[in-house]
Amino acid sequence: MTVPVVWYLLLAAVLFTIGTFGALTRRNGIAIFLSIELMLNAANLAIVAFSRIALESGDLKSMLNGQILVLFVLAVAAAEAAVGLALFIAVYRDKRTIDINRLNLMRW
Amino acid sequence: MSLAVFAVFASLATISALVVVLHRNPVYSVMSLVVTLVSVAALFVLLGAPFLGALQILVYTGAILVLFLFVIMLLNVGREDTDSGGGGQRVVALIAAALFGGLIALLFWARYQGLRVPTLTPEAVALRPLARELLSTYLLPFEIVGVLLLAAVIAATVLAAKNPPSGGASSS
Amino acid sequence: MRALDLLWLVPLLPLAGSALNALLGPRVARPLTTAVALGAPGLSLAISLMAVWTYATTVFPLPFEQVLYAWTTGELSIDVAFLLDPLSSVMVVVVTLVGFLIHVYSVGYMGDDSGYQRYFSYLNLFMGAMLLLVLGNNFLVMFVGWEGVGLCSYLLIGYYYEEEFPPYAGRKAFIVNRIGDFAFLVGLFALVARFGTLDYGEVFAAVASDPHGVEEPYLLGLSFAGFVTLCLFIGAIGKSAQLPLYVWLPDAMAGPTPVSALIHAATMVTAGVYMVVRTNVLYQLAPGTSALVATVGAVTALFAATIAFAQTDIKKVLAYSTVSQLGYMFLGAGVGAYSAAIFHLGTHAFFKALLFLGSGSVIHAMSGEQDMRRMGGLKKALPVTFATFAIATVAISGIPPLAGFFSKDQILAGAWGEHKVLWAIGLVTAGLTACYMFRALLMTFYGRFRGTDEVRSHLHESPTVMTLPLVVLAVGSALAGLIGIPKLGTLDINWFGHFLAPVVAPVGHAGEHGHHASLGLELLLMGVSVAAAVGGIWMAWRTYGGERGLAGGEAWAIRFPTAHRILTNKYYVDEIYDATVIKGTWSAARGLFRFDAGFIDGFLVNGSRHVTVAVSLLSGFFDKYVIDGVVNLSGWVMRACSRLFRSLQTGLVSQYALVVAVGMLVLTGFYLVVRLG
Amino acid sequence: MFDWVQQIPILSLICYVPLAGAVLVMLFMRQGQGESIRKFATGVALVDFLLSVPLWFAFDRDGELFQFRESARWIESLGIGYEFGIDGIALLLVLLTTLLGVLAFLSSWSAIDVREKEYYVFMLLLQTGMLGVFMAMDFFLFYVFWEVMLVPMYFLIGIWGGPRKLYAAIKFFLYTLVGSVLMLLGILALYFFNGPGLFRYVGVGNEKTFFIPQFHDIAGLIPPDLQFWIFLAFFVGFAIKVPMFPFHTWLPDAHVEAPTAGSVILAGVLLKMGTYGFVRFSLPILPNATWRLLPWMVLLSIVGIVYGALVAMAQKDMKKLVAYSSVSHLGFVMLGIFALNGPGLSGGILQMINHGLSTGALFLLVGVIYERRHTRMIAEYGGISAQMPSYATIFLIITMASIGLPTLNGFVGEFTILVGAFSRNWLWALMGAIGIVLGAAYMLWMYQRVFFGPITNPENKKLKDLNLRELAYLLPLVLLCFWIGLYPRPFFRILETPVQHILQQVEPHRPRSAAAAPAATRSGAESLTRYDSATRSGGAR
Repeated sequence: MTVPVVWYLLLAAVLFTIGTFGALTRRNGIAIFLSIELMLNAANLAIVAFSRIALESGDLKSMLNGQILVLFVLAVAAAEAAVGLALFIAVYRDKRTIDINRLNLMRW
Repeated sequence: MSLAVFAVFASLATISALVVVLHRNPVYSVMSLVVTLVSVAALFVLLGAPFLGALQILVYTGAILVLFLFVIMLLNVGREDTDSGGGGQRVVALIAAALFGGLIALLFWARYQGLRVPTLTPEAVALRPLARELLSTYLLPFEIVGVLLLAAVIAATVLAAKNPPSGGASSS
Repeated sequence: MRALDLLWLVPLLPLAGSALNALLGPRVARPLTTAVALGAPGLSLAISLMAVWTYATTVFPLPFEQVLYAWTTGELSIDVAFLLDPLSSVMVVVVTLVGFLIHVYSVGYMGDDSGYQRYFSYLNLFMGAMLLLVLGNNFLVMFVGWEGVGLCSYLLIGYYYEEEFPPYAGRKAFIVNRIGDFAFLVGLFALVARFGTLDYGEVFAAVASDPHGVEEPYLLGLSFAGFVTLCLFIGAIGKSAQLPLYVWLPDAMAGPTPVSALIHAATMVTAGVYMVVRTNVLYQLAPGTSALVATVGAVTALFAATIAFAQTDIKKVLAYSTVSQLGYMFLGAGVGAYSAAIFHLGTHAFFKALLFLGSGSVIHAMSGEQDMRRMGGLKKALPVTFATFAIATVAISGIPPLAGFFSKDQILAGAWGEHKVLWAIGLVTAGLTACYMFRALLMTFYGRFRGTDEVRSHLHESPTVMTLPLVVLAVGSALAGLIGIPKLGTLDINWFGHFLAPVVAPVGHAGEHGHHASLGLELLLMGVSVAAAVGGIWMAWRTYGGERGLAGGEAWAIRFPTAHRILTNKYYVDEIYDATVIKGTWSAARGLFRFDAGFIDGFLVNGSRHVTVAVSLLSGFFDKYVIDGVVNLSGWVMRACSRLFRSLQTGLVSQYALVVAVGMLVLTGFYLVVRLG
Repeated sequence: MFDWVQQIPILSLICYVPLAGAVLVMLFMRQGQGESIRKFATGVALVDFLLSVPLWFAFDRDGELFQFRESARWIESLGIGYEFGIDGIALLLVLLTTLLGVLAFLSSWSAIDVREKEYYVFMLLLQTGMLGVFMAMDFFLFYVFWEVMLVPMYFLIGIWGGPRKLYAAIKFFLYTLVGSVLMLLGILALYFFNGPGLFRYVGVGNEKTFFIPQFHDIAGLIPPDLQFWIFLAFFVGFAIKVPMFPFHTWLPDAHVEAPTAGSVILAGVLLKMGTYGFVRFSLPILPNATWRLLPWMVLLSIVGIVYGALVAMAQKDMKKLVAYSSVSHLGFVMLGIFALNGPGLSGGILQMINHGLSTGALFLLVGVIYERRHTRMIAEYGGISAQMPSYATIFLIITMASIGLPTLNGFVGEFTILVGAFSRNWLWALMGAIGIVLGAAYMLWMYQRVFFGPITNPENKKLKDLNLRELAYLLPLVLLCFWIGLYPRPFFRILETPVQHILQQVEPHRPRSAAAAPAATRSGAESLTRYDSATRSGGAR
């Protein structure tokens, strides 16, 4: 009994929803980051699921394309995390907080 | 059997994801994100991408989240006092996120319901084709990602250094 | 190489001298500065004399044009070019000759001044600009010189910039002139718009070929000629200090005295007269404007002459006298006696420059004192100055055979032919002129010395470098009139008039105006004007002559207190301008600034903030968001939007993110509807 | 001799040299090396200027409208191309930009002492942005550069500005952003109209493109009411940049708060983008709307001239005074452009350059004493002519240039503009010429208060005259002022072809009723039209 692929997709949607909610409601900058990682991961899950579908309708190469895309997303996520966290450290050093509601210099 | 495995990891991922976004203490959030990511890694394996699953655990849980933990400890940020933007914001966010998720889910469901895929053959799961593809067709993007990571490392170092050598843009 | 081919050097040399002195700066030795300062106008005097001689001795001289280069291109094609015709010949000789003499005089007068090099740099610049003005072959070059002399006037009036008043006077001169220039420019635009050129030759040829065309109604109920001449005349009013724009000239006496002599008596202020005569083709076709020119000239002449009576500052007397004499020239130009106007311009340049330089010599001797009430009896201490000053005074009073008589008489004769009232005003003015000029002469040189002993001990005749120009000018004042002896019956030795005739030839039907009085009438008019002058001198002698000193004048003041007060205050014209034009401009400026800061910026732009604040107070609930979020224009837009949108600009990242998410949601929904629905 | 210019992508080179310089500064210079950073950055600007000079010689006055073309594919699916090219108008503006760039850099040496590295990086970026705007022949590319330029300027004001810098910077940014968003809408409307059409307007049906000459070609096909709306959208974008009354209030704030070099660039180049927009886009692409809105444009220009001059008179701050004088001068430029005839247009365009030179110089001059005394209040000065004679002389020359004294550049522009305006409607010229009188009043009044009179403030006794570096960045401007004033022919010559092109675009759409000047009587009107026809044929001369 194999799992219908759509379930993976649904799970991805759920995870993405949760991540979105977190990114929208959290005030701690790092927590927002975590939520974004969650969203990225949900997207990854969906991509892998799609690549699985692609294998059935196409060839091996289509599937590999999907997986390689996930690979790149992983790398970009790593880079993003590094730079983002460094930014928070810099901001924290200046403002003694990473509560994004207090980082409102751009407020009009 | 795979259905059961899927059920276990899917629920695990969902529950821990909820903890990630709901828990006030960021340390807990990170820890439960670890659980989520491991669960998703398992699902990767189930989907016939064992290499990605392994990578997920190594890179995400092994490297990125540890970095998160370090930073949280370093900055010693505690619990949040209140929710951002008050209740209204929360409700709107919830509705928006749920609607969005629901819409996507609807889309997926409408398109792929009932699609079943057979069990994978060993050659589909083999690592060699992936490696060959990555290092031939995708060689240039691969290298660019490498440069990107290097740039990120340099940027992070510069930004986080106490007295940035190239100016106080970050510390006005 | 003909001297004519060097014509372009005439204005260029002084300009180069000016630049050279400005660049050398005060560091170089004085003699070098002096050499440059005198060499440039000296050379240009020599060249211009040779050129004019060549020109005047040609049998049938055609106007000589010399194109330097094309200034613009395409549709509006204007050249930088020079023109030597009889009119500019006269002007160039007057300007270079008087100018050079005043340069020489200045070497003595300004010898001790710390700004020596700056002074000569400006003065050379002035010479260059003035020569451009008179030598240009189109209106644009004339305008360049016109503005250039205005600039030099501004700089030289404000020469003593460390004091309060001179810079103010300089600025006043410049701005009042600008008002005139504004009209001048409009006149030029009209010319360009109609003819597409500013070249004298082309414009006048076009006018002369179609005199009726320019007499048809054009703008504001005026004919084309009327409109253009009116505009140009307003320009001339500004430059030549006529009513109602004369106010800057008396204040311009704040500059060094040689400057007053050169710029504010002999040359620059006469530019307006030159311009009117230069464009006489148009004026002849615009009888209305010509009448206006004559009227303004006559009224100004009388008006300024009366003010001159109440002045005690020797330079102010001369200044008002200049205004008055310029009025005379306009009277001449207005009644069509163009060559007489130019003739008077030339003779006036000699004797008025001489008067100013003489007064400078007096002031020099009096250690800077300019008030005639503290002078008196200077005849003995300053013999050369006295002699030359006296010659000039007689000349301006119109006593034959000195220069002033001939030129003034021709103007009066012209006025007689045009309108008897103009003639009467001219005659009265002639009498008044003789009277107040002799008043000045008597107060300064006769009677007892009324200054302090300190000053008396320093009294001295000026050095040769200053008296020499006085003598040369005195010779000129005495003899210059002889080149233009008016036609008396069949005796026609008016060399000057014949020389100028081609330039002022009658155009179209205007030619019929030629009126030649009979010999008897001519002699009668001469006699009357001489009588008026003698009468004026007699009045002055009665009041100020002998040992009377100031008593005579004071007696007049006591007998007519109101008149005296009005005259002393110069008819309150300055005060009236202050209260109306200047105050008006100022309140407009301040008001508009307040409008700008208050209404446009404050109300419309920043006001959006206040509006939103007010609205938020009303709605109460949204206070926080509005005050925080909406400050400027964006607030305006937001107020119109919904509650959700207003809270967008809170600076809260999570809210921004929310908006992004909602947007994403909408897009996805849209996609779904399109694809599935 | 300058043939080689045609062989290489000279425009791209000029445009990106500053960018390359910025990258090099960013990568290889450290914050502390102020000296070497400023020398290097100035060197880059100088190289850029030297590169742009051959354009002047290599440009064929009688040749193609757009020269030095560069064309490359970019985003083909949307019809966006990388198109560079300049006509005479853009050539002058490019030269102005590179020249003012060098001078602004030189002036910054002593004025900027904090965060020099970022300052020079932003200045170099700004150069690239401005040059790109003038060179772009693709609407999309144009818009990209237009926006790129905003960011460095925002930071220049916001970081190195005066006390109210944040307010001024945000005001500047929002104002211009509002304008450029509307402009983008206008661009898109044209884009779609050229293609399939938009709303109820059936398009021309051409292939999708942002290529600007293409829009010039379809100018006649755009329906009048669509033209009207696009014109309004462009108008807001450009009028804010110009700035035209009543969109000008960002200007005084931005000028007063910006550092000297920022003011120079702002006044010298940025404002020209608005007027450039009008002559490049509004007029030739939307001729019908141009004629329709002509009276309003002229009204706003004239109000700007008089209003700017009067408000300038009431200022106590030198920079603010110069800023308002810019409003007045740009009013002249707009008046000339909307006179819609040869003299008016070429005068207006030349006046853009003139204003860049003389107002740029004025800001540099104000910067000189600001550096010495740290105040720009007129009342703080007085009598400094004695202390700083060379400074006073140069200031006087520039003042005279600014108030339009003949033999200096301002006169050439004002004269030709007013000649053009008079040919269109004599009343316009009359009203505009009032600005000349008022201009003399406020400039000379400021000059008198600053330079003349006794020295009242002992601080001013210690003032030092110009040093060599200051002379080096002021003298070129003085010389150029004289050059344009004495011999403007080369400038008019280079503008001939572009001006004729604009007139050819605009003239055919001229409504019959507007042919005569309304207030002129019959014969006057006749003569004006007579000259107008001469004007048109005169182009062939």
